[in-house]
Amino acid sequence: MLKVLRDLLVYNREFAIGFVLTVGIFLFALAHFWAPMPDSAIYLLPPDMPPSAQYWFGTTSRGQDVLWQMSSAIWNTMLFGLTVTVISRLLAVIVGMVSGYLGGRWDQFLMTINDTMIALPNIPILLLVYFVMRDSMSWPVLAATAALLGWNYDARLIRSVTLSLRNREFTRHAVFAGMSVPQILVRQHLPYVMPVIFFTAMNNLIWAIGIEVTLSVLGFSDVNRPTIGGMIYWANQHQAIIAGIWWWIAFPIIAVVLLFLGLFLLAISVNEYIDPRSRLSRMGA
Amino acid sequence: MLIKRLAAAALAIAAMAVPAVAQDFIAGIPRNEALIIQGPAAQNAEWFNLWAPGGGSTTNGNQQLSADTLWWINPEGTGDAAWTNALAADKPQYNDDFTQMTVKLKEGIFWSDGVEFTADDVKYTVDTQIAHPGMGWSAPFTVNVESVEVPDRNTVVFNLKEPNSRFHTLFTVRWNAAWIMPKHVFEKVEDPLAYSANPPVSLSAYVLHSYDKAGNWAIWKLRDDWQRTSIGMGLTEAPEVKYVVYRNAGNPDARVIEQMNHNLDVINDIAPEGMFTIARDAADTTAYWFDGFPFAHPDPTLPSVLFNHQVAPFENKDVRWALALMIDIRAVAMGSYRGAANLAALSTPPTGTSITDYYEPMQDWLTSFTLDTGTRQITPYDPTVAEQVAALVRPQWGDQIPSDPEQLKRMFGFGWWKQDLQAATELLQKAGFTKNGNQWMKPDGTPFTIKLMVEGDNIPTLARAGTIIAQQWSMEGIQTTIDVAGPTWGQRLGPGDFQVAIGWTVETWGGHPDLSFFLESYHSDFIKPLGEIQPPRNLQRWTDERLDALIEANRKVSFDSPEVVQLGMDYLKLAVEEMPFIPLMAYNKFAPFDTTYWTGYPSAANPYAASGPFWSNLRYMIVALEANPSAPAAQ
Amino acid sequence: MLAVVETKPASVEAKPVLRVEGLKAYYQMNYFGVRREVRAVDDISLTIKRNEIYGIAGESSSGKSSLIKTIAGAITPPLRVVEGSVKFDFGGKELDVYAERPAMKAARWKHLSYVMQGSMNVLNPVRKVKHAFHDFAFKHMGLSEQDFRARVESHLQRIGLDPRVLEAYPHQLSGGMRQRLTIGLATVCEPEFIIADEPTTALDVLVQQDVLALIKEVQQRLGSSIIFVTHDMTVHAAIADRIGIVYAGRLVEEGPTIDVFERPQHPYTAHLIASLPRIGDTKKRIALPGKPPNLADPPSGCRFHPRCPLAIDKCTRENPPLVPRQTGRVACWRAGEVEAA
Amino acid sequence: MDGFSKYLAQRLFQFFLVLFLGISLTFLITKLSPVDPVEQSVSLMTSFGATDPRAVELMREALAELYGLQGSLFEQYINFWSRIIVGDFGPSLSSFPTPVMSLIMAALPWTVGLLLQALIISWCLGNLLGALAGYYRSNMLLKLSGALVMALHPVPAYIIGLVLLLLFGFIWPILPISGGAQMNLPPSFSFDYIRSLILHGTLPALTLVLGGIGSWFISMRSLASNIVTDDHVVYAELAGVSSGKIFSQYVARNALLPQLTGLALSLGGVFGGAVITEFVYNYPGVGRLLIQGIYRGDYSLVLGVTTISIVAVAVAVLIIDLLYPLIDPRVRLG
Repeated sequence: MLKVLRDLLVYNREFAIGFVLTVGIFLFALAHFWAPMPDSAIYLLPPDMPPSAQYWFGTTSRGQDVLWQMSSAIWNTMLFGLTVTVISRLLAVIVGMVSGYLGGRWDQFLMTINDTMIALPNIPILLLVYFVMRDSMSWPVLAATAALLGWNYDARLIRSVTLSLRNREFTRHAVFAGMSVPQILVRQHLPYVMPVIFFTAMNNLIWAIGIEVTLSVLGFSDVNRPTIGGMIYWANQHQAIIAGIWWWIAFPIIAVVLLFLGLFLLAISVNEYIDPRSRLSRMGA
Repeated sequence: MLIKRLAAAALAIAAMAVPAVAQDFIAGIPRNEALIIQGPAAQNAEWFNLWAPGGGSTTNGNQQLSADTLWWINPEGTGDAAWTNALAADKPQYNDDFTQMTVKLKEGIFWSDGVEFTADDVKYTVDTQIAHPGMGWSAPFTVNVESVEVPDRNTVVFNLKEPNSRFHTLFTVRWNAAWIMPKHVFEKVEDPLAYSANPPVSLSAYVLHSYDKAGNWAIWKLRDDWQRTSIGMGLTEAPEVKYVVYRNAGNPDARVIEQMNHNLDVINDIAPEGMFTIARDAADTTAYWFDGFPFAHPDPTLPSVLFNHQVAPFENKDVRWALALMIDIRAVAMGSYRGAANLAALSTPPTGTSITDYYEPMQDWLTSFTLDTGTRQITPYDPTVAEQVAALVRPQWGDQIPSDPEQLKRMFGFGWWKQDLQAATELLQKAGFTKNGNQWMKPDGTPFTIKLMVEGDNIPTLARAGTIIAQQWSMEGIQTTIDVAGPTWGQRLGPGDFQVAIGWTVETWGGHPDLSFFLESYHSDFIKPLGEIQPPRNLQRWTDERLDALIEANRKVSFDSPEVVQLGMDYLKLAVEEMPFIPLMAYNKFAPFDTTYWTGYPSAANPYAASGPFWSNLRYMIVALEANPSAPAAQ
Repeated sequence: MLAVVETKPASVEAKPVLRVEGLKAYYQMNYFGVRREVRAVDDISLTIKRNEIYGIAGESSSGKSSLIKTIAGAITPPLRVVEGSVKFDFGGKELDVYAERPAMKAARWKHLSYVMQGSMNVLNPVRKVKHAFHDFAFKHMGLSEQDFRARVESHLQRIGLDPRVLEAYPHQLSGGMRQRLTIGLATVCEPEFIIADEPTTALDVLVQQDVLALIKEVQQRLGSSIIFVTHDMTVHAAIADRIGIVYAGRLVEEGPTIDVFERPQHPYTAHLIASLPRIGDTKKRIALPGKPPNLADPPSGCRFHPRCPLAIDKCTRENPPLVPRQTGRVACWRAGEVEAA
Repeated sequence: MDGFSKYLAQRLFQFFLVLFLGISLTFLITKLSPVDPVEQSVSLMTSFGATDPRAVELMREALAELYGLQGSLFEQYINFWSRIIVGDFGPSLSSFPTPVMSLIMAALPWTVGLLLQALIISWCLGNLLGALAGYYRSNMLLKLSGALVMALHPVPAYIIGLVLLLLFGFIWPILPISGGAQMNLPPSFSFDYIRSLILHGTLPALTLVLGGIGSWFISMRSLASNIVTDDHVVYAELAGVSSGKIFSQYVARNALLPQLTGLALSLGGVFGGAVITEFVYNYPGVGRLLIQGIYRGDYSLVLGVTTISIVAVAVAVLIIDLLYPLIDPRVRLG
């Protein structure tokens, strides 16, 4: 595993850039555990200070250091986003592959559920769930709700890939060789599905961050907890863009973009590494 | 090559998309004849029935410009000047035991369709609403009115079910009131609740010109016969504003931009930072309530820290006082309004007439007020808070901040409670609390934590105030978390689904010292058990025998009696002693005016009308505005 | 039954249509720290005459497919030409595949066409067949739309396809029809040279016969040259005029089909032929031990020596050159002794 | 044909099942909402005037009866279905007594007009750029525009909207930043009105396009770069077919087909509105209606909007499933 990582780092420029970006931002986010002040405290610093040697990314109109706010915000937002992505990927992969491989009644049953979920409008449902849960709506619950809404389209995609693999030669071989269904799915088919998972994961992560920001901007989130959406919410409350406090919004957005690019580069390079087709084409025949 | 061709095509499309000429801002209406006011996003744009549920508080100009009723109070005014007889020719006349009210109406007032306004319209308004329980003022009429008589076409006599010296307030506009219905229109309608009243018949100087079906704007036009209205009769010259445009100008950022682009003359409210931006970038073309910092217009409402008296330990006065003394009000003023707050120690907003009636006379009492902390007596009042806040904002605003303490008191408030952590500790100990490390423990040994509910988005300055107070309490050992309730805020206050909240349960006439506006509902008769909905406005569910006695006494004195002020002071002293909620400040609204096209807006120096565009009083501002002679020529 | 077709005498025309000289094409990879050089085509020279069918035989991963792709100029990195040249002669004009790419591109389909391996999927599944003909051939024919359509239809009829297939989508056709179609597509411009990569693999036996007959017929009518690759020796026997045997990236034997089949000079060739089934033959086929070598690290000397029953010491050290012998060429130190074995 | 009828029947059954489940679920969730429309109206009516507590009680009772909120949840549910069958969502609670349906119908043209053009532009542009980037993998210009699209992709719509608003409303004020059309201009097919529609729609549409292009770009690029290695593309290249033709007829065309399903789904989603964009630009569409409905506790309105959205998506999925065999010749019904 370490060797693979080293090889990827040394020999794949995209991976190296992606890795540096992602790890860099991860470390930056991790740093919030050592922040010199609690991330919910306000007016401990002079407000509205532009970026300077003392406050690298400036301070907010609430007297907070943008640097440390961002650190916490990225951590919390990524935690949310990745939770959504991981849960929804698991659901999509399981439903998609089982549905595609088993077919028949299972397929019909699962795809009916799937199609029902596809037809549900995300934002209204999330808002409604927030209203119902209100105080007990912690971020993990929100993440779970978002995950439940965010897997269905990709499950269809994965199903179609699995469907095409079902009739391939190697699947028949595996069946004759006495492999069980989970074994076939995991060992034989998963590598083909992996690229789909990576790419849908990227879109899903962006979608999840978008959900977080949307709910925050509309004021439906826990504003005590610094997140990217929470920072935008507060900046908005203080009319930061109009008042010229651009650093309050610009730096978090830049961080999100960099993180996204990092993850994207990681996804395409890792994808290339494990994609059976591109591996075959590399080997020659 | 393919790519190059595509890029060229994209550029060509983009070039075509760039608008050749920008359009006029309003089609067909000269900009210099129109006053543009921030309006709501009306969902029910084609509905102009003011008497259906919710209809009376629409803010698209309908009630502000076309409705009228018997009397008006200018919330910014003082003394007799604050009172206006509108449709009524005189003040209300009660009989001795306040069971009958007689009103004389003005003559020569006409509806915009040419039908004359008479006493029959007033009677019809009351009778129809009693007959239709869903209508807006049906409930108060049903409770109060036995019958309405019309002895002649200009006289109305209300026979009341029981004595009520404040019955006339139903017809007295501060924000709004029971509007008079056009009898000749509604009597042809089968169901007055289902009637859209589109187009509305106007009883005031302006009439509907056109409106957006999508609810983004409504345009009102000066009536040709504007003189045949209660407001027009009082004018010597025709109003210069020919059109009033209520437009939904979008989010706060868009509002600021629109005003700086001269597309929005009157803003209802924006964040302090937006206000400061306008003051910085567009000072030459903008007017404010105060001619400089703090700019804001104080509404006669009193944002406070509300305690739920039915939730332990907030029934304990010592706990409430301890929490009050933990607050550093300077930080709250800076944190909520960036210093631009009008602080209030008394339970009435420091605006309008209450300054001369209550705040100034009671300063000595406040300064000498002593509080028993259990171990000693303290005098917690600090009359120098205004100067302290001024010192904090002077680095940013410099010369705009005067040094005269009297002026500062008008800007920043008369005084507040000094932060006194030692006294707070003593009070909590007196209440049986103990301190474990930096954590206060309740008498039962569990940690004392607080959930502080704020609204959030729509009232951002108060959410900020709540946040800073929560932080101060937390630092002193009472873990306090902010609970942003959003649109459920109002609904959670009702059934008492909160511990502590930022909200307001005190609103006053502003232009009249009578406190019955809110005080009537504070009577213990109306207290509900937790979970049941408490009628507005005693949302803190405060009960006190002394309070009941005050309210009962107030019911028996006439609206204009000097006793009203005396009872008001008694109430205010009681509220200081008991600290049922912690008054913070007036609800300051940042409502800048664009002076490019219009001048003569009301201000602290000339408070002839309310400035909030959602207040019906605004009509008195509109007819008083003067066209700016140096406005850009008509397009 | 093995039907060895009587071959026509080798053409005596002066100029060969294809000249491959010293061609080396390697997969060169530097991937995740693994530096690999796979010598898929290792110093191969051959010529193909006009009106000739030349078959290339060999096991899978012997490099035969890489060879034909290199000849066709259809290689993408990491497969690169390291040395040597591939030159066509179309109408007296010499064309170097790797030196004159634009001219080469213009010549494609007009002079040189290609039948791909797995040609089941070579037609765009979402477009009708007629579009493929139009895209591939129209510009080369210089005809009006109507005349072009008529030409294509008559061409299809001649190879036994109903012209209505033009209006069909590929998936609506059977495998045999699709293969006929690709051959039709490859021959519609009457090119001088056709490259065919495993043209009959993946077809069932009856269809295979059919397709082989078709290729032969078309070639004879047009007088084109064909180079094709397959591992199936029966196909070589059926249509090839000459065959070349490729082992581990090298040409080990070449000669007229009948000679190679009847008197194989190289032990590997002998083995390939011996492993063909014959009717009435009850003798058990002897499987050749071992696997084709790893081309990234080929054996020294003669690359066949680890599996060769006749290998001697010299074979392990020295690489035998491809030298003329009898009617063809062979690269074996013990070439003469094969027949005896 | 028998096969098709069977498929159709099965597909229709599934369609109705999806509608039933989705709408029932939404009904339940809306009913669980703690936002009480009666309280909302009461507080609206009492927040500005002098209030007699006894009068408030009366008002509360009257409103509950008026809004038709009595009866058990099950009764309300049955009642709801019997009305919904004929497209009646009852009166809006916050805009009483205007029917929910007429509120939605008033907002729908705005949303559909805006989203349709934005969606189609971003779909075309995203797919075009994605396919180009997937095919011409070494072109610098494409790499650059790809990087731009990728960098824009994670920026929240709210920020894009706000920045555009600032750019074209303030710094270079050439476009209207609020509303759907010029004030005091009656809707008509006149040049002025249409120009005003276009001007007002430009910034919201641009926001949606910039925000939406990324996901189409990403999926299209990966689809296209897979297809590039397919036999039929390699073969066409060997045949000397021009690269433009290969791109359009062999790569983009094939990669576009799966994207059609996504387009259909998004088209269905149009009926739910673009909440954030409409919020920023104050655009009088369904998204703004929905947010207002939620703020005001108007669950008949929220239910109406979500139901229409569910029906629209389900219909879009059904249509694309039925049409797909016609669009993609590879898919045969069986």
